[in-house]
Amino acid sequence: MAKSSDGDFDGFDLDRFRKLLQLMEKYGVTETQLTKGEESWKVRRGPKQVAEAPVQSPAPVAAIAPTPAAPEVSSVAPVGKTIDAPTVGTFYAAANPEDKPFVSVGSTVSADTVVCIIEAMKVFNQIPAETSGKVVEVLVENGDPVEFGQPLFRIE
Amino acid sequence: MAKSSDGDFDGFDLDRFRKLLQLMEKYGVTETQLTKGEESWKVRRGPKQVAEAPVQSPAPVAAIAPTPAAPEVSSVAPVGKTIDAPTVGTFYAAANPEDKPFVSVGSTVSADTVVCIIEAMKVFNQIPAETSGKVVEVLVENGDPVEFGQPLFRIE
Amino acid sequence: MFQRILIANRGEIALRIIRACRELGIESVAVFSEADRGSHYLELADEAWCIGPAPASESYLLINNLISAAEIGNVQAVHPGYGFLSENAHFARICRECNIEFIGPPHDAMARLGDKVSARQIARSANVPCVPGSDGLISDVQEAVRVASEIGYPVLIKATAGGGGKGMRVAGNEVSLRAGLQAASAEAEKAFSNAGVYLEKFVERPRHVEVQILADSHGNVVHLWERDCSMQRKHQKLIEESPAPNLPGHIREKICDAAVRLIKHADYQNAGTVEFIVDKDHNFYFIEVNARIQVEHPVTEMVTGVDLIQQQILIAAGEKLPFTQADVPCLGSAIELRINAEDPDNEFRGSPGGISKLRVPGGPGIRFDSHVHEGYTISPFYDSMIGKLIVHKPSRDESIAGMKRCLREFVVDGVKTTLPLAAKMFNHSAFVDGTVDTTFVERTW
Amino acid sequence: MFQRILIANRGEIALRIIRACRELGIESVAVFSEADRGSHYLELADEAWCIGPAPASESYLLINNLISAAEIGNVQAVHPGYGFLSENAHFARICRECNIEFIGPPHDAMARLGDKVSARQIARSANVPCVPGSDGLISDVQEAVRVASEIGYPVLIKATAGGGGKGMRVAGNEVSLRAGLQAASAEAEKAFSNAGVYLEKFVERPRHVEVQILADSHGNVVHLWERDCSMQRKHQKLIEESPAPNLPGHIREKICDAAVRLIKHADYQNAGTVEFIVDKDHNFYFIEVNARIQVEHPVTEMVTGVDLIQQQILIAAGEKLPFTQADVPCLGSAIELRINAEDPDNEFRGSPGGISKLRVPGGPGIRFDSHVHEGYTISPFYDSMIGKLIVHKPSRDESIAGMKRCLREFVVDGVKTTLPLAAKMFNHSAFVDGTVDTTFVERTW
Repeated sequence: MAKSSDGDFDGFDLDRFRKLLQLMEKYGVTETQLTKGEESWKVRRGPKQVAEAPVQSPAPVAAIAPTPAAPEVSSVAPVGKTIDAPTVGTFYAAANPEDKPFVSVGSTVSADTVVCIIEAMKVFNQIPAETSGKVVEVLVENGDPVEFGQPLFRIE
Repeated sequence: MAKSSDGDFDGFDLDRFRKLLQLMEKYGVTETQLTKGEESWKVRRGPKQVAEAPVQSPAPVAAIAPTPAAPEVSSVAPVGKTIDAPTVGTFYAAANPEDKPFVSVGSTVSADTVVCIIEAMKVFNQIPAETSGKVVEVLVENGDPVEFGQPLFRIE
Repeated sequence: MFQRILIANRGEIALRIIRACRELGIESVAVFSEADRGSHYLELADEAWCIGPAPASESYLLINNLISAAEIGNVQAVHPGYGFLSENAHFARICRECNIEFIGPPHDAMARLGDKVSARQIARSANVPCVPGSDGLISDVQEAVRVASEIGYPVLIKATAGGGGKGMRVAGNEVSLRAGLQAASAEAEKAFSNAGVYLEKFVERPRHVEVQILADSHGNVVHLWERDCSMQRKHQKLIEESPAPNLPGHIREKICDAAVRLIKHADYQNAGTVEFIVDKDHNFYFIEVNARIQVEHPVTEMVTGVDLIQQQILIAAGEKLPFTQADVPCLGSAIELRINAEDPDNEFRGSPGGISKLRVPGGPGIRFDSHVHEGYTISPFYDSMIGKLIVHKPSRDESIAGMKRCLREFVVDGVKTTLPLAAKMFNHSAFVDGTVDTTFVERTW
Repeated sequence: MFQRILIANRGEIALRIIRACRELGIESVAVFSEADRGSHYLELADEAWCIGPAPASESYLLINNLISAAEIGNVQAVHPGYGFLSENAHFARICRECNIEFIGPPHDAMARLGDKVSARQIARSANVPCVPGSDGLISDVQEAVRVASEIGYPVLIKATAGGGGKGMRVAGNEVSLRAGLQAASAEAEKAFSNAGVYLEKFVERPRHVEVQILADSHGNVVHLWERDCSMQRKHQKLIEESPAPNLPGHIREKICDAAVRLIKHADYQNAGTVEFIVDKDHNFYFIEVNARIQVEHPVTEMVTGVDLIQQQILIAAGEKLPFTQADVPCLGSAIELRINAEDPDNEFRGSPGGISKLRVPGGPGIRFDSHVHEGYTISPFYDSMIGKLIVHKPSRDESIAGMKRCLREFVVDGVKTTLPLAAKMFNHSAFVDGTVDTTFVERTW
């Protein structure tokens, strides 16, 4: 009557496992054992067995995220660099309605190029690019409300 | 605002994944794509990439259990044949307290051999073996309450 | 007082009874079929026994197996829940003959009220209005024609052993009466092995109003006010509420008093429900007694504060009711919605399967009675109810607002549910205005 | 009435406010930090905006970001919940200066009551008993010694800006008074940038009793009876209940009246809680006012039937209270248990992580206020509360039985929780007898 031990009621997150396998392959690791709290990962690579991953008890991704033994590998296709909103507020592409936008598609920016203004609490904050490259897409409209971390420009 | 697509809030069940990989290895499969409802598994084995498994949305194991593309592999050690209680009631090994048990370890039974009595509602039901073989273990004690389907004898 | 009780049922009502037992300090023994093996709610009982394979006819309906489980479970009483054997007087008698108390009415009272003709006779002798009709079974077509012309068309042909709409026909004139008699009788013979039918005046667009009763073994009978269950689809209740909307106070008192009178007359004990239909002029007519706890009992619990399952157990143990009629309040408004695993786009066919995601609403005045959880699999073997959502607020308007809020929160993924129909019902002006009758759903959707 | 409200909070209280808004027909705008992105409860708001990274100091506590979110969310009012900026008079003032109503008291009343010395002065002028002590801040050691010998040892040294036990010391004699003054003052300076301290008579083994108040902008003030929150650990409430056990009726009336008097005197509006300590002889002394909704508000909602969050919103919108004092009942007994993701075997250290299995109890009189679900991850960035389990039954004995039943049902896997401590508390005779004081938990476990 107890929960079946094969995890019948759990969802799954294979991304982490994939990352682990990728790491192991990349660095030629044949055996790994990671333990954090109640969670334990054991993986062996060899001719007989592809992978073994006894899971003591399900644990959330967040709980293992900081595990130093499994550093992030950004093998995912790059989606391009973006300039993100550093604060919540209203996005303005130009200093005044009649002015030209600070930047537009094709503009080249460096770290301290002002790319837009975000108004928060009647304060007009000039937002620097904080990165360099060429603007390939403007992702928000003039006057749009934007939230913290929202991508504003795509950069190449 | 929707649940993050990388499954940050899911537990994980790598057993199924392992089974899949084992099956793929065993039968020399290099690419598999399973889809059921909102769930989708894609796995490719090759020199470049060990496995890729984008999970569209979490789904319970139960929902995928009947997936015909991933048949159960009963690789578990066989637990032996048993004679199970056909009804709930009280188990008696013999017809009378002073009698010998109908069967005991070493007895050979055939389909219509009476192996015990189960009393239900003051009615003493003689229980036939319904199988043939040698009794290797008696799993309940005389006078024990037994439930429907409970194994009573182990047979070889 | 009982030390241990067997629960001869499954699912949400089994869990409801487990909870009541535990709060009373009584141990509970659950039973389960192989289809229910491993269900979480069984872990909450003190003990659980498998009584047979998945089909109810080979497990939950097998008296022998239940009594065996009661014996090996060493219980002093059996709670039958609703459905299954709960209204089976034979089961009640066998339990008591085995010295196991049946938590329900005396079996002779059950038998008397279970037969519709004798129930009508009891009602008449208690001066409780019944729908005009034949005084008993119809013996031949001539008698039917005579009675119909006396009470006036349209008339309703009903099977004395009937239920769930089976063996029932409406006849608007003599021709359809003659045809309907034969059809209803044959259907009843097939469904209940009892071809007996009787006639009633057909009440158009009636409301369904029922009164909850508690009666102890010391002669005390109280009502716990009424429930309106007019929102039905094919005689299946979809929404129940208390108090009934738009029911004048003096009518309400009369209906509740009539129910108490009838129950006293029937020498009934334990919980029971007296069902009435109410026509547009607020005339009310006795229909039948449900001699058990009902699915919709929580709405009454919310407005009265009385735990009906606990009271059932205490009454069966011989306790006196701990309150009198004057102590039973009816506070605020409670509405219950049944949520079924059915496909509303596909003739409400059952939609068994695994619940892959479940988000249940909460907050003040919200109760969800259910045995399901994320990962639970709705079995195709039993009824399709996922659970009952109950909202209790100070006023009916607030209850409806609360229900709509809950419906926006509710997420059930993996199976089709009646939640889309629920949203339509609570947004319909007829429900909001409290003018729904029992034909509403079929006329509207 | 407001069309849209910003909820300047997270977790269970944000969800609670979303629910209240929806039932009132008001749209809700949620805000969230990056740590809360993707949380299920945010989907239930009409709109949600990310306001910053995970640390509260860079998101939920940043006034600029909240006002920006309020502006782009186009709301007419902000509900601050509890914690975070809920008692920040500066935030309340800025909201109102931006023409956004702050759902809470007037900022000047908040400021007056937020300072403990001025709060004591208000209480005295309202003829509400305070713990004997210095009439204001202690200016030097000589004054402290004089006051202490007047009121008698032991005395309590408290920071005027204090909270959560910080800047607090007990002194049993002059030597420890001199040492404690310096320590408390330094701690207060560090924690609150305000070194001011005052003296109070130390009441031994006091009970914590608080009175819920609602005050509208038309001068109407009602109390909603009291809550006993004596079961505490290091000034963190663990269990709250209403009514307070073993509190004689005439004392109860006096405490509630005193709270109303104080609130009227402070020109206070909206919901608030007046906290008292009660000694073994039922003398009661004013401690402080919590100028916001409290974690434990549901117990009052259960016994009175009043939705406190809705009332907060309606009061802020200028509505009159829809009831008078005589209309506020106190029905049955309600008990709330806070369930925290903490390790009771490890000094109650926070135990963040993912909830791999969750089974929440239900049934009559059970409410669970929480934003979590199976698969939810308790963030290490915020408080460790998983949720609040509230039981409402006709009597205190039944509430305790109900709570114990719920505790047996509750399953939270994946994180350590305070549930094992809860079982001990509800089984302890001191709780059952209603004799717990605020030092009980530390003395006992």
